[in-house]
Amino acid sequence: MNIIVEREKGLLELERRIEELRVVNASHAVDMSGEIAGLQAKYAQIQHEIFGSLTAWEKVHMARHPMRPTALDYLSALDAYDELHGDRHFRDDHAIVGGLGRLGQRNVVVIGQQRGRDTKENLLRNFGMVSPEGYRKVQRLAELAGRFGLPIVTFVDTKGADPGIGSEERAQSEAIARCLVTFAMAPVPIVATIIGEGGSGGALALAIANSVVMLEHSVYSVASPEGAAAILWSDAGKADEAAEHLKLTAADLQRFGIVDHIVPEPVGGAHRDVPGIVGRVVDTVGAILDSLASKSASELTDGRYSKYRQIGALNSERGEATESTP
Amino acid sequence: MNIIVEREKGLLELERRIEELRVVNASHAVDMSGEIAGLQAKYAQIQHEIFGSLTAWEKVHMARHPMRPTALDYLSALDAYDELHGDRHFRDDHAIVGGLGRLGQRNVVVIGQQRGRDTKENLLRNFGMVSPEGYRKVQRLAELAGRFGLPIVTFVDTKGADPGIGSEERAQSEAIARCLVTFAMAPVPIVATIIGEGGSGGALALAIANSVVMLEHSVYSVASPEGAAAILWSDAGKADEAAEHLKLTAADLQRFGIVDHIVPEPVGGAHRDVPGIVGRVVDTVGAILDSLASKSASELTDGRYSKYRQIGALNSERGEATESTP
Amino acid sequence: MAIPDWLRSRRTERDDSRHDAALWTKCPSCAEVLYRPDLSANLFVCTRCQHHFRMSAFDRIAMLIDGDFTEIGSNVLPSDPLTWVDKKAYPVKLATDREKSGMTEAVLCGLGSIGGHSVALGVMDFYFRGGTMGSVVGERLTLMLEAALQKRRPAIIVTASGGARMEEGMLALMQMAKISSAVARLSEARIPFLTVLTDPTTGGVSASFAFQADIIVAERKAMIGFAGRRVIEQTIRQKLPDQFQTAEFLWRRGISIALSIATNSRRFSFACCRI
Amino acid sequence: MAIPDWLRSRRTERDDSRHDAALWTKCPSCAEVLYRPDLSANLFVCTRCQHHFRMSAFDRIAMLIDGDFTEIGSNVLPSDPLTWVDKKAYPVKLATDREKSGMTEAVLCGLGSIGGHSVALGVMDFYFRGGTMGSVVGERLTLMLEAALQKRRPAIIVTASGGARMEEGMLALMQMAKISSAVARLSEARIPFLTVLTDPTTGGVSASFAFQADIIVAERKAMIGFAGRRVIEQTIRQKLPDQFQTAEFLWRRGISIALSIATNSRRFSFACCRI
Ligand SMILES: [Zn+2]
Ligand SMILES: [Zn+2]
Repeated sequence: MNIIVEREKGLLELERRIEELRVVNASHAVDMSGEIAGLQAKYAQIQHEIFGSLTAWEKVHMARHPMRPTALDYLSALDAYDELHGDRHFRDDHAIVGGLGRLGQRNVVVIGQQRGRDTKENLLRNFGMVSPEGYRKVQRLAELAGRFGLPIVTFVDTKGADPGIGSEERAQSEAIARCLVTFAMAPVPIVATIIGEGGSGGALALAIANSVVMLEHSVYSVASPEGAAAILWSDAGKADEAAEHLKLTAADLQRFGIVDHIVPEPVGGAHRDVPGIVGRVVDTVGAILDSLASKSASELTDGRYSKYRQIGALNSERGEATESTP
Repeated sequence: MNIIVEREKGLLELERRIEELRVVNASHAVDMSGEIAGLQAKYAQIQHEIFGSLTAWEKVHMARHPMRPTALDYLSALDAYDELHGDRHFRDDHAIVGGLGRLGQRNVVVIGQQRGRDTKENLLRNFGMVSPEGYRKVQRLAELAGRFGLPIVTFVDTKGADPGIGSEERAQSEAIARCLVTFAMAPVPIVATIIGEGGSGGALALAIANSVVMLEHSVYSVASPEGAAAILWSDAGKADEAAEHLKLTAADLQRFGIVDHIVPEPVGGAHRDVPGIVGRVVDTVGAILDSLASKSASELTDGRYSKYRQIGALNSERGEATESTP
Repeated sequence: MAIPDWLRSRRTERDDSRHDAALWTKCPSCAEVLYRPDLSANLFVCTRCQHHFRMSAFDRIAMLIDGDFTEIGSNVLPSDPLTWVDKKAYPVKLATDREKSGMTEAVLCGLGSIGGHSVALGVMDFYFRGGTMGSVVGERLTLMLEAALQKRRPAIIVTASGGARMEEGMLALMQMAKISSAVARLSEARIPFLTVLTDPTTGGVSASFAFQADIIVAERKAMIGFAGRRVIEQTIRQKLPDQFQTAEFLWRRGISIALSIATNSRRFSFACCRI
Repeated sequence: MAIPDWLRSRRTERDDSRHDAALWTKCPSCAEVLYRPDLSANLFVCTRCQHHFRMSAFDRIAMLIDGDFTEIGSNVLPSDPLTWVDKKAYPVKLATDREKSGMTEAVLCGLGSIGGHSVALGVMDFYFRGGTMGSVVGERLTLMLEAALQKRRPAIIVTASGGARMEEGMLALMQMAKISSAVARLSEARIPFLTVLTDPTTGGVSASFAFQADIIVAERKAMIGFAGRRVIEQTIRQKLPDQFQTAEFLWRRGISIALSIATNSRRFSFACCRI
């Protein structure tokens, strides 16, 4: 059960009432504009109350919202998007979508994690959990980008890498590990955007980037709050508490130097204005690519190296704390 | 039924008789040396009659002889051979063996196709027919060699690539195709030796080399004689005729510029003196590596390019035949 | 030469009357009877079931290239290095197929442009010796790839082949090595390489340049694989499913992309030119 | 510092009396009761079933390094960036494990030689926070890899880890990125990198540097995998076979090499130094 969806139910009732009044207002020549304005004000107030400031746990649910824009919403906003399929070895993993596209005036390679938007698509996409062949498709596309000097643009949205028997058999660890090296080495600009849930190593496999963008209510975490709560308190019910502990919000991660740009969402979340948020993300990524365009291959790889080289919290022998923020 | 094995049965009887006489001679103090010498002369004569000059079809059987030295006989003759396993993605294909070894004073990467030497090993090795994961192991080892500047030494011995359902499903074509490009690009010396049967693309995948060595009675063919006969005359029984047509012997292939060195075999075939033939092959490969040692990476790739660039038989418009021999 | 002129210059070698004798043809996939001019207008795709008909190299080049076309290697012709005779002598078979297809060999190569992008193009033709690869196919494709490298243009090969040509023995097999070496140079020079796999693409062509491209496009329902269907069935002693080794089968296995040449291969050619 | 001196200098931090309290120990694999000094003399391999016991980083370094050992990053110590508290506060857990294992963090790095070959070495220790990777593990291993790059020496990492350390949140996850970036530089500089995977190697360590090496060696019967056994069992709702995620399982799947560290990891270290 998604707590954001639950809360929206109350608002939906209000929305319907406003819409009804609108219809009455238009057809019956009775002036209901006062009532409508009143309800709209109330609506905005409630919306602000329940969505104005979200806890970490609420953001987890926002990130998992079934209507939240998915990777394909962003990919299909690009010009001339041509999908490329498969790892050429074993299977086409539909949890990964990607190919060639044009972002602004620039040809790019785009790669996204695609979760399902309904039950049928959930099965096709394995709920956005990527299998080894999916990560190998990512490597193939990233290498294609590197060979032809095309920037890599990724969209991260996964609970985590697929934990099935087949994935272990086909070396999930190796598949993710190679992605990390491939992204570290790629002689082209990389911009990663956390558009929904960024789940652990399975998300990081697409997110070693020159610039990491994060939607305001997306989350990015070392472990799922449920998993963390089960391990720490042997009680998955304490997931809300774990979510606070894990520091998984965009603001937290910007403080740690992990996230570089935060894209604000409309009150109520990204799904309240899909074209708006998609446009804003695409524009942000485009502007970042502009700023990286003049850099040489070694400046780009060095840039990524120093970004990640600095992340961490250390104490020296003498007890001085070394802050991780850049 | 191997026609060479059949013919050896007569000789085996003679061998046993000579051995018996030797024992009698030694233990009974009866001088049988005259009889022994006579039998030995007769043995040599028969051996020369039936093995002195082999037809193409006889060579096919010699190449498939169950006692013929296999890749592991050559690999284990190297110093400090350490086997490396697997493609890291799917499976360890035991039809491919390979790893790090020392040949003379030189560290090399060795790769061989290993057929079975008995029924049990035939199953383990899939009769030397390589699956996609085997060819991907080859690529991995060749890339390792390229990265660390180690020469690549291969031993070719296969009826052909595995033709099973699973191999098609896991893209046998792609696996072989990538091997060809990997070998063409490798910035290190490559020496390939055809030690038994060189069957079509499945063999070529290990044999784009600066120098191709071939044992005197090995064969290397675009198709198996049985397969060719079935296609051409709809009669697999005409395999002997097809073998002649296909020009698959070492001498033929040297004439075409495909094979660079022929290692002579003892009368009766390589299996009559395994340590001798292994030593001779290893020495030959070592000498070739010596001759390539001073070449730069681009000289080596250019050398392979011109070797294969020249192979082919063409007519120009004006009817002039262009010979393929270099 | 402009495409219509080039086709006309070639037409002398083609017996068009025989080609166009049958105005009606049956779709091998859905059995619909199709009017040939309609089929041609629909870019050789069945109007009912989207079956992609085999196309001659001439038709395909006319369909893909939108400006001039300069042939490469047209003077490179086959010889008979093994003095091969089976049911017929090899030179006799070559002469028959030359007559039948209007092709001098199983591939046609050249320089031209697709949607305004300059490309180097090679198109195989199944009607000449089943599109098999001998010395001439190897030489012409290598010349084409070398021209792509020298002029730094994307290279495109449309495949249709039963594999290596047995009548040229190991010289045929070595063409895999020759073309692969040229592909390797193209790749090192970071020049895009696209293949379009059409029905059928098997054996030594499948196991070399067909699967070495940066982008691989496959025609719908095309038979694509390494080993022949009969070889596999003999090995496993059972019948294979119908879908086995089709483009769609490959697509699911993550090997390539199954698309209609009529609509998407042009688009992918553009994509290839963009990278 | 020579290995015996280095161990002695470290011994002050280790409570040997507690460690050696039990002179007898039971093999977890075959239940044989083993005399500890014998076990140690046999390089921590069960004399009966070849089970490889978990080893402290100290014991393993003493076993592998044959000359001097110069520690790297010993002054890099953990902090508490998330002010983490679950059942206990994070700093309390760190203090307990420091006491228990004699380690200041879950990895020990340094320069030394193996069979006369100079190497850079990192050894993880399961007895400190289950070998989990936080900022210090990331920093020390990165410093070690950077030293390998600078001195052009082969790098070797012996892994033993439950994955990323939850108490450091995303800072722990980012160590995967940091170390992978250092591995990438090593690879571009063509310096050999070897990993020895010991029991257990899972999660974020498995999915990063463990599987990025040029040569990967795995100890017999070691548990190696990405997802935890329980997670998979919950997902598929059935029990997994015993062999699942063992080194032998990986070996069959072509992922790595299953070998006895006692005999062959030294040999592979030489092999690695040769390339
Ligand atoms: Zn039809
Ligand atoms: Zn035991």
